[in-house]
Amino acid sequence: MSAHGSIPVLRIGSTLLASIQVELRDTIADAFQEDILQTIAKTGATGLVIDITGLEMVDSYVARVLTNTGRMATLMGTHAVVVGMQPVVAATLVRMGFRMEGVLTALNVDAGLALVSELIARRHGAGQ
Amino acid sequence: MSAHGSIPVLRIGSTLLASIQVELRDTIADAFQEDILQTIAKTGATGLVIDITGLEMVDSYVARVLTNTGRMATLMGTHAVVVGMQPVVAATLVRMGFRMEGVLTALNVDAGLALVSELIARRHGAGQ
Amino acid sequence: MTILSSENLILASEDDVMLARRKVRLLAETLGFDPFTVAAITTATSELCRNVCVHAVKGTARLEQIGSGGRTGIRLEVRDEGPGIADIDRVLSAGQRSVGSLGLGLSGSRRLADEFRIETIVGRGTVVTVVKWKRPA
Amino acid sequence: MTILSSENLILASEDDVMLARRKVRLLAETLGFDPFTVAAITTATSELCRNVCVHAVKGTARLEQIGSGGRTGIRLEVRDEGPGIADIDRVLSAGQRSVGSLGLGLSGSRRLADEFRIETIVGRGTVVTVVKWKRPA
Ligand SMILES: Nc1ncnc2c1ncn2[C@@H]1O[C@H](COP(=O)(O)OP(=O)(O)O)[C@@H](O)[C@H]1O
Ligand SMILES: Nc1ncnc2c1ncn2[C@@H]1O[C@H](COP(=O)(O)OP(=O)(O)O)[C@@H](O)[C@H]1O
Repeated sequence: MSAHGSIPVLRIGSTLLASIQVELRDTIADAFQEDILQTIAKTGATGLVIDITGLEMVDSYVARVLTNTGRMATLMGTHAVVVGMQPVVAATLVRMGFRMEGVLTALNVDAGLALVSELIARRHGAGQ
Repeated sequence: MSAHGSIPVLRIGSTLLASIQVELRDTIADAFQEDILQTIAKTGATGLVIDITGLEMVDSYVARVLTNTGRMATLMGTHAVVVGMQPVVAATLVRMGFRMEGVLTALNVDAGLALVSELIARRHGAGQ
Repeated sequence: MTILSSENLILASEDDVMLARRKVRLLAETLGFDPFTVAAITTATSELCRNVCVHAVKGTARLEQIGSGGRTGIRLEVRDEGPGIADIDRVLSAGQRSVGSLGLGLSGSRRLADEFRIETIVGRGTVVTVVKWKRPA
Repeated sequence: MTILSSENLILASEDDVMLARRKVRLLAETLGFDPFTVAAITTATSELCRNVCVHAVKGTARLEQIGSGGRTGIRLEVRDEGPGIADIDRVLSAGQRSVGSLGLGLSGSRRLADEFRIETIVGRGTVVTVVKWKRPA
């Protein structure tokens, strides 16, 4: 499955995994955001993991798109996690004054998928 | 393991413990921040405890570096806690108008390590 | 201060912005900047060049390698003849008070740069200059 | 007010800033200041001396032990011939409203000191004086 030509989106159980592997230009970032929301609605995905391991630079525009995508997914009822932020990206965003509020983060795809399934399970009262 | 020559960094399970024991000069504070982030990425550490028990003075520059390090680690997906702030340091920073927002605190290393494992466990649903 | 190399860039499209930040990254890496400093100057470049395309439609950038007292640096001057910025003080103080505020492009670039200068005249245009020095090893 | 001792310090590097705050701490401890007051004057010293190195490249400090009406105090005057501060009112009001604001050096030093004075002329330089009195036992 692919939400947007250049950003592969996999479905793993009821979770979508979007891997951003190339530098995002603004228009593609916007298209990605909208496509992902549509895919969530279409597939009924209860989890969304956005992997940005491949990004060596995230400026305030892309950071805002990512954060907002997470918030939008949350509004729709999907658990969203941004994973794999590089040290230089985290340092640059914080130094700029950016706060990625309202979105969960995890170290890598595995940790992100685990977090999402845990959140889904907890919601559905699994294990109780 | 050592993130920076003068600041020992231990690994305890999946948590990094950085003990700042000498007065930090600005350039060392910056290097410490970047080294810690790289160490998190390299080791996949899910927790970070920064121990400042040894600091008798923390000015706004160092306070900002510490707070930002915690925020950066959080963006990367790691739980960060600053521990051991001396009474005189806490009093001085608050009197200056400083707010250490976005970072958790604990009384000492033990409490900090416990808090981090609790946060990690809660995330992964341990104990259910 | 000596200018060791200089290159002029056109800024009129998203592609130009992408090219500008790639050129800046390449120069910084070639000069041996550490990864955090590379990210800082590349990100500031992205912010400033995007602003030109978004707010002034088009403009130019001059990318220079500079030297001063044994230090090596990169200077980027981004220039447009767009609408200018009326409330520059407010724009530059963004992210100081507010949590999760919008518009961190200019204020964030200032925080990322070692030196930052902005000249803007409403109705005439804007020139922003940032300098980033290579850190001593 | 009597000046009981006086020492001049050069401020041109990080090492000078470290030395200045060590000297202030030592003087405050020697005079029997309580730990909270020691931390206050040491921290203000750090802020003001760093500002000189960062914003004015270099300057000087005078560290004095002073007495007045039976009280003992420390006075630190930090002086530079740097660019001065244009928007001093805004700088001094930092951290009043703001959450997590940047730039608490000057406003914070004012809050930590018992007496605070700043003279600054754009293009000429800045002189900041802080006084901290020993608390009665
Ligand atoms: N080159 C420019 N020409 C005209 N206006 C600009 C320019 N750059 C920035 N601005 C104005 O300053 C504001 C803040 O810019 P910035 O800090 O980059 O944040 P953002 O662009 O995300 O709003 C913009 O909304 C715009 O009004
Ligand atoms: N000695 C000085 N000379 C020139 N400018 C200064 C000096 N001290 C402070 N400033 C200016 O005042 C601003 C606020 O200073 P300060 O409150 O110490 O916070 P910070 O240095 O963290 O920004 C600085 O950013 C700088 O522009």
